[in-house]
Amino acid sequence: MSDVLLSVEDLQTHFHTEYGTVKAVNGVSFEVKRGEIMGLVGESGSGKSVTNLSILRLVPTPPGEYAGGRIMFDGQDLLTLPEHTLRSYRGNRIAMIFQDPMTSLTPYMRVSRQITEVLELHQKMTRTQAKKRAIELLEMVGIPDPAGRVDSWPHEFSGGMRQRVMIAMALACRPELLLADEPTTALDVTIQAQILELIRELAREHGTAVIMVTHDLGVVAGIADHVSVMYGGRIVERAPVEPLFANPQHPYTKGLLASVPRLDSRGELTPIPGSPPDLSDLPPGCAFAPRCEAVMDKCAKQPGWYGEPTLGKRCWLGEA
Amino acid sequence: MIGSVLRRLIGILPLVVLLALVTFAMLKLAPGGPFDAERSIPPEIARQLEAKFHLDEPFLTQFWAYLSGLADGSLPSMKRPGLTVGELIRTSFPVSLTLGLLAMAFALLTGVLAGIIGALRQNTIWDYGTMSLALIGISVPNFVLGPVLVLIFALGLGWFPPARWEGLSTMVLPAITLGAAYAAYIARLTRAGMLEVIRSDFVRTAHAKGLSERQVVMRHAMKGGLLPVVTFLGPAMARIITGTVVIEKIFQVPGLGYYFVQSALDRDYSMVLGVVTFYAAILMVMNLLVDIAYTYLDPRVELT
Amino acid sequence: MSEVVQGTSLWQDAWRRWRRHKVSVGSAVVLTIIVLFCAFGPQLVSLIWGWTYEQQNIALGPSAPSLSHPFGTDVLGRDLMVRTMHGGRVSLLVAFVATSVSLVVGVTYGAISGYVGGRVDSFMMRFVDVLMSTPYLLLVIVLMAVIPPNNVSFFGLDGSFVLMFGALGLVSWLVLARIVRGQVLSLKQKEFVEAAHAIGVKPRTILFRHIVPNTLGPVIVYSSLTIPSVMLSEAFLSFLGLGIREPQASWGTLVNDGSNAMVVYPWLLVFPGLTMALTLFCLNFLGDGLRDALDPNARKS
Amino acid sequence: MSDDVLLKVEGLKVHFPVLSKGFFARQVGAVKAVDGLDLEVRRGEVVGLVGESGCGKSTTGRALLRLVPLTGGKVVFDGVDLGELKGEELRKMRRRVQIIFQDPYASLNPRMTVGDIIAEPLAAHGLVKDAKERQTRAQALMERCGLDPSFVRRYPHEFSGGQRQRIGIARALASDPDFIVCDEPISALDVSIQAQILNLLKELARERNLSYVFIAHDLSAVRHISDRIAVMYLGRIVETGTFDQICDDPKHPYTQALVSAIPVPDPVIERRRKRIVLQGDVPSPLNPPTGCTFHTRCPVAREGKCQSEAPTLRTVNDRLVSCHFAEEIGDLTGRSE
Repeated sequence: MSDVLLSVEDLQTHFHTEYGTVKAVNGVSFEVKRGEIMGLVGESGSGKSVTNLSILRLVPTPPGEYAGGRIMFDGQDLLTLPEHTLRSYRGNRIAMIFQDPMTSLTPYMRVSRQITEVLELHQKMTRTQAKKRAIELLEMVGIPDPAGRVDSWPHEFSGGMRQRVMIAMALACRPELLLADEPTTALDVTIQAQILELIRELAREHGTAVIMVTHDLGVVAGIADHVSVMYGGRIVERAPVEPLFANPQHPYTKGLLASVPRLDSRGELTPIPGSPPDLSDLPPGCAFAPRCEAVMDKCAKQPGWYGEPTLGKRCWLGEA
Repeated sequence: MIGSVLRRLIGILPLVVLLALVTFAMLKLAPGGPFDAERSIPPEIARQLEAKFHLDEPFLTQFWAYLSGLADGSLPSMKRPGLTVGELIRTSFPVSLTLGLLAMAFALLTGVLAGIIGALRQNTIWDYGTMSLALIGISVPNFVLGPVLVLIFALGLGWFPPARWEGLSTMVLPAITLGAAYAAYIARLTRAGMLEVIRSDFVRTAHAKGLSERQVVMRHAMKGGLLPVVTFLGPAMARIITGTVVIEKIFQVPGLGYYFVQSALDRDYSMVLGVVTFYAAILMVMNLLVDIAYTYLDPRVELT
Repeated sequence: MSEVVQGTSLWQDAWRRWRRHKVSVGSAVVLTIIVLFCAFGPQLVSLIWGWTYEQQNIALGPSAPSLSHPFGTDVLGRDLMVRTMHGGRVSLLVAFVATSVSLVVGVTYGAISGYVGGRVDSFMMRFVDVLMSTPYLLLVIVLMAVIPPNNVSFFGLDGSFVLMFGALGLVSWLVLARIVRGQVLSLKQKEFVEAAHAIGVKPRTILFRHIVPNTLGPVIVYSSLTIPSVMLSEAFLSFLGLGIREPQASWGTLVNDGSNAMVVYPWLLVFPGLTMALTLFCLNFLGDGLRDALDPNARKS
Repeated sequence: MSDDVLLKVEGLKVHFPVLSKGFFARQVGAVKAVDGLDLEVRRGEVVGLVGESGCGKSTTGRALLRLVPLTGGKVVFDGVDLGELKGEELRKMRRRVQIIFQDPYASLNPRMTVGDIIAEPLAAHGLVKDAKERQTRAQALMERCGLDPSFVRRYPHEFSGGQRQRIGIARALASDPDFIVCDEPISALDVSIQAQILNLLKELARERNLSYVFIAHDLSAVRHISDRIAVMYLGRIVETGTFDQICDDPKHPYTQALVSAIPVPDPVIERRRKRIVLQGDVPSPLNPPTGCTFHTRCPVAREGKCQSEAPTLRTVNDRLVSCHFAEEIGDLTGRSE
């Protein structure tokens, strides 16, 4: 259980736009072990989704550019892998599910075909074998009457059902790593509960490692083993889930936890002042400094990583 | 599905009759009649002619006589003795249809190809090249392009005959001339449509599955990218039909469009009415076919 | 109170974006030159050489381009450059007026359909659908063929002009009506329009302050693309001998004459044809640039 | 908060007709967005209205201002039946009733300056005749809502999402209303900005003795601002009560499921919690189920009464619940307390 499946080292993903270079991911490092669920938390524009997309090299280039770093997956650097080898990983050893199940399925293709094409591609199944397996997969993700519904069009399913189809498609080849990009943000809470339950169960059952990208601290608390908090294109804090919530170290994590409304308490909310940073115009130092209550002179310089790789923060506080 | 098609087909009939009525009313309301110009006709013969073509009867009776004549094609021409509308359409429409279909095939083939190249190689020399060509294609009117093509390829290089309609080699220049603008338009539509689809979430999903670029485009992107082109086919049919009028004039092709303009100028009421009605019917059926194609391409759309 | 900061409106934003679109700006310059060439050229030519567009010189006949006749002369010995300028005036005028007609009809129709909504909208849009699926240009051909232009006159303009304005304007409003209707329909549901209702703004003010200004972008873009298409239709009718009549000329009639004589006197086709193609080219590029500048999708959110 | 009722809604219905396609459109059905809703808001009270997408909560908010036509029922504001008002009367009434929208991008006219947007209610109701004076008032409102007043001539696209929402709030305050409908005002904002807006709204309510109906899909956000919470399902209220009653001791099976589904940012609690995972999806409001609209997904629905008879809101343990068996079902998560 302790061997590292994925290790991202100093990843830099930039976008070249007419307003300047946007450093969406600006030196991100983390590790994911086999069978582990890692929560990647951050607000919109913190770079969490781009980090996720970068792992499978799905960021369109141009305008995107992988400006540096390594993504080691099972001993291979995914960033330097030739395109056709990378394709044999995609959907096979590493699968992905996306935020909006309404737009993430091809509307012009039957559900059966969208599932069977992965199986035919990576598992070299025949069409009939693949179809049989597709029905099993739909059953596994809890779609009622899978044999009768396998040939439906995506628009004939509800949002929650489509997300189940996405999950069935992603798990078709029993991937070692599942990248989930805000898979429940577009869904209602009662449906979100269904989907989270499903991902949790299936990941445990198959021993799949999961990177769960989300902005919802509640979702992370319920599902993750380990959490990385992102701000302004960098990971600012990393810890196992319980210490992170019980004893947050970085001022941003602290601020976020104090500002999020929660069902089980009615205390006053303490908002973080100001607004998230403009990624095309980041300050040279700590990106959170302009909003930080504990800001010091040192913060004008970029802080280094303080602590162990899997438990620590990027902050000057407590450094000296 | 079959029920909807039948309903639509039945719905076409009143529209065609309505259009015929409008055309007929327009012809009747315009000052001057079909035989005014020929002063030499003695009043007696003029009366006979008028009786033959029901010109002396009340408006609706007249219209009914024309309509029933059109239905079985027996309506006689006013200016070409011995010729009926049915015969004219039978002999000349296949020519126009061939020309139109060839032009459309040319437009779709080159347009879709150029559009896809432009979209997949966005902001490269390929993209700029094809799109500049497309803009030129839209900007050069076909009655300028036609003579220029004739000057170069027929009179200059001698590859094709300059005019007439006698075999495949004579069809090349007219079809290209007619199709060029549509090819250009289709190229732009395809490019825009493909670009939009390529950026969509489901194409990203397809890439995440490990499909190759070609598989992603052919299986997942193509259908959606071509939908705007299919939508354009309806109006394009209408304009290709009117477009043949000019091409037939330039290349002296004995098609229906050519006779239509002649009949309009000659005030040959029965011919004008016949051709307009016929074209309207053809066009509406074509539009129905386009709509059917659309429901096939996009399962979310139902035929209404 | 501190210094008030001036904001940048969306129009200023669009203007800045358009100016970066070099080809579009270039097209605007070329178009201006063509318009000036057509508008003031004839006077200039008559000052320098004394030619007018209808002045014949049968003795000279068709002559190749020369210093005194830069575009050459036609079979009747008329100076082709003045005729091209004159044809341009006619073509541009027809295109401009017919587009204005289509603008008025299309915007009004589309706005009513979208604003009233419900069954009225559904009926009005079905009507547009039906018209779109008819070969209406055939009807225009019939119309132009059967109405003697002499019977129509409008502020001393030739009857064929007036017919042309009306006929072309009345067939090119359909797409515009659809666009405006779509815009109005989506604006009506935008929260800022709901907010205006909620604030208690008067309906008329809502229409003119909140809805109309926000439809202008697409309307401008589309009309800039209607101008070349109307111009083509005019030329198409004139080419068939149904539009502008002698001794008046438009680019369509000049090209028609030219194509009849192109084997022997190619300049008769080349000069008017090129001028027209160049104009259409610039208009299309201008429209493209405007679309890029005004398209809300291209805007950074 | 006082006891006098500012807004009273009785049996509110809002149905949207569905037209057939074709030349002569016929009505072929109706989306029953709101279908028999009762609600009371007292002066100075904040009522949270919670439900999942498609339950009709936003339509309810709009119906309270009569921004959508009412199909049935009554909306009585300060003794005046809004359903009876027409034209100018209705327009004048809107000075006292305002709304703040969800989408900070779509709710501001992109072609007007911020000053003009905020000052528009002042002009519309003739409250301030002088244009210069209106701009000064707009600047004061901007300042109160946490915006730099020197940006009064800027345009909405030059602001961030949170700032735009502040502009929307300033506009709603301009005509000095008594009652504001807040239609998911924080759900489109960044997590770290939500608390700022929530606190601002809370302060303003206290400071100006405002009443809100605060619409949200997120029960935890509502809890922080509301005095009372109403839970909606398929066009009806299924339960209303104080925040403690709803969040800590819900009675209706739907409320219980909703509360149990909301994640809490605390892994220790999360691991211990038992969830009620509802099966299936929300039925279409085009064709809602007979009887109790929740019976198709209800874990404790019983044959007979639940399918045939629609429950009404009735008092159970000091709160209103619309469930036939509210007293019997108890706590479905099986907590011992």
